[in-house]
Amino acid sequence: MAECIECGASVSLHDDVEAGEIIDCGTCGSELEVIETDPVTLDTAPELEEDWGE
Amino acid sequence: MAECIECGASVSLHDDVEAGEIIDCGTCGSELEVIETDPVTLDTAPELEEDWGE
Amino acid sequence: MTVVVKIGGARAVDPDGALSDVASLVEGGTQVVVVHGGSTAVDDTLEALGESPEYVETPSGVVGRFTDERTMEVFSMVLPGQLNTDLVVGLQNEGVDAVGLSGVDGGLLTGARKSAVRVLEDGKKKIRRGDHSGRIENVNSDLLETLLETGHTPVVTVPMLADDGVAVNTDADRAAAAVAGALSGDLVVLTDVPGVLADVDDESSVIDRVDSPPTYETLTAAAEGFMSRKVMAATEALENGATTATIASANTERPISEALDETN
Amino acid sequence: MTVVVKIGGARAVDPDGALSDVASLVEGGTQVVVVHGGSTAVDDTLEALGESPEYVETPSGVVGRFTDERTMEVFSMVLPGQLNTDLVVGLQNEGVDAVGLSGVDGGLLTGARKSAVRVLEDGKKKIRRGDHSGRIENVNSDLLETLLETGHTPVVTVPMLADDGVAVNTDADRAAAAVAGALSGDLVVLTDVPGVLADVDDESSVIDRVDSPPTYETLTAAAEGFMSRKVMAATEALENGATTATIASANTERPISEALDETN
Ligand SMILES: [Zn+2]
Ligand SMILES: [Zn+2]
Repeated sequence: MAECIECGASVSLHDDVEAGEIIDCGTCGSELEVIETDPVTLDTAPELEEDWGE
Repeated sequence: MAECIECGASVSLHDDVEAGEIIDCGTCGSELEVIETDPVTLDTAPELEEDWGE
Repeated sequence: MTVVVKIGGARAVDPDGALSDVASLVEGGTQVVVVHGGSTAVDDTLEALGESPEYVETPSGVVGRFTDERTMEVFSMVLPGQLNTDLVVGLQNEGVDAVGLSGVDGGLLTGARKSAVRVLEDGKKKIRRGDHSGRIENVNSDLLETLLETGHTPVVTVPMLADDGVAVNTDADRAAAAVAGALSGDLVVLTDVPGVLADVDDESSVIDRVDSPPTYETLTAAAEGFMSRKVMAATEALENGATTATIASANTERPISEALDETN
Repeated sequence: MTVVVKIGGARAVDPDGALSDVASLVEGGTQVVVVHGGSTAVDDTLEALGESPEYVETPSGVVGRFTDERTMEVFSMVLPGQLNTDLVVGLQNEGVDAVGLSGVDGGLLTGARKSAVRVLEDGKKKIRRGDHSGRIENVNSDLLETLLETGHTPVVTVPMLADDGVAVNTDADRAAAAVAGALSGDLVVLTDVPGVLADVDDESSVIDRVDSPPTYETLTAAAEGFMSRKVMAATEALENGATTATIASANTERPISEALDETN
């Protein structure tokens, strides 16, 4: 379990959560990025444009 | 055996002569390049400057 | 008249027709800028080095290359190194005074770095960081104009120079579009199909001309896969100031001249 | 004042000191042309590709690289590709508007192709054909001057363009010498030793200045191995019109400025 940094609600995590993974908060719907896994630290997932190269 | 293209003398060759090899004519001293080996064809060996790269 | 021609980077998809056509255009007084890519050659060299190109899928299903630091290094080897040198030599042999440039030279192609991308891996949405790619926001047209005015033909390729001072990958079609826009030129994107096909199975169904919103709708609906990126590049070129934009087959004798004749 | 600086191509032998020194010289109004090589990086990449650099010995005992077609391709990858891009980015980050060029760009460095060399193999004298090397006979100084006059700093590397229309390898020290001669500039060849040592085991025995035939005799007698090529390049530069020629250590804080201060 971790805490949504947007609304403060508890966010449930599966066991094999990885750094970089994006989790949706079940309460407020925010997209949260897993910054670290031990312990799990969440931050708001950045909106990203796609800019592929050649 | 092959014929020197400079002086016409016979030039003796060892058995494992290779294309590109330079043979000195024992009679006139010319440098001869082995162009082909079967049959052996000789031509005057070019003078070459050395220009090494990087 | 300034023409910006996007060609493939590898000689195989860039027949000599294009190079001799550039030569006759330059001979006739047209200013030409050549832009090339060559990502398949990058993959070949990565493979020869015992490494693998990495492609990732975004949550929306788009597949793109992930360019890590080593891949970026190989990019510089293959595009400004091998392919650009080869094209410049090819043009010099056609009598064209070509000068090769990458987007870092003279800050030719600059813009924002995009180091993070959203990807879908094993069904999970993730953020991948360390991508070396960017979006061109500025073209140093002064450098191109200086070279054009002194009788040279710039041969431009990626990488671009990102705002964090790092050389990064960017799409060569869009690089050509940015250059065409900055020079108010005519963009000709050469490809290995005759153009955008209304029916992808019918090579005779080329959409010849788009000059109204409904025909543009038809065009964007018809363009699939890699071709949709070319249509997007052509659109960007026109939005940024290019006079015309044409997508045409490279496999004709005078591919650029023919495309320009049909456009004008 | 125009300064032509020869630096190593790899960052390891080209510390940031040289790049920031270029920046302060340019800032102060000096026109600078950077020339770089990087053959050890070529060998590294050949090895990474599972190939081997080939060195041959001449009948007179000189050892040199034999550059076949594939090696030439890797040369273009590493020198105008990887190393030149890296140096241009490094200079851009120092505020220098660098533009990378190889000898094929705009026919910058042209001359005779030498495709055959005499070698000694297993005690036999042979002629090896297919070497990709050449001797610079002409420098397109117009292109360099155009770039310098518009505020750019050219970063030049090999290959050169041979008279048979092929990109070929040539010694980067001599390329720098040719450029310095063509621009009537001051040549500074940076290396990883303090200069030419009268006694190779004594780093304090640097020959500071050569201004007479006897001191030149001392210099050429003292220069061994790779250093003799650098002395030959310096000599060529002066014969071809360079104002001064200095061989100096790269491993100081302001290696170019210090070399110029001591020269003038
Ligand atoms: Zn929440
Ligand atoms: Zn004889």
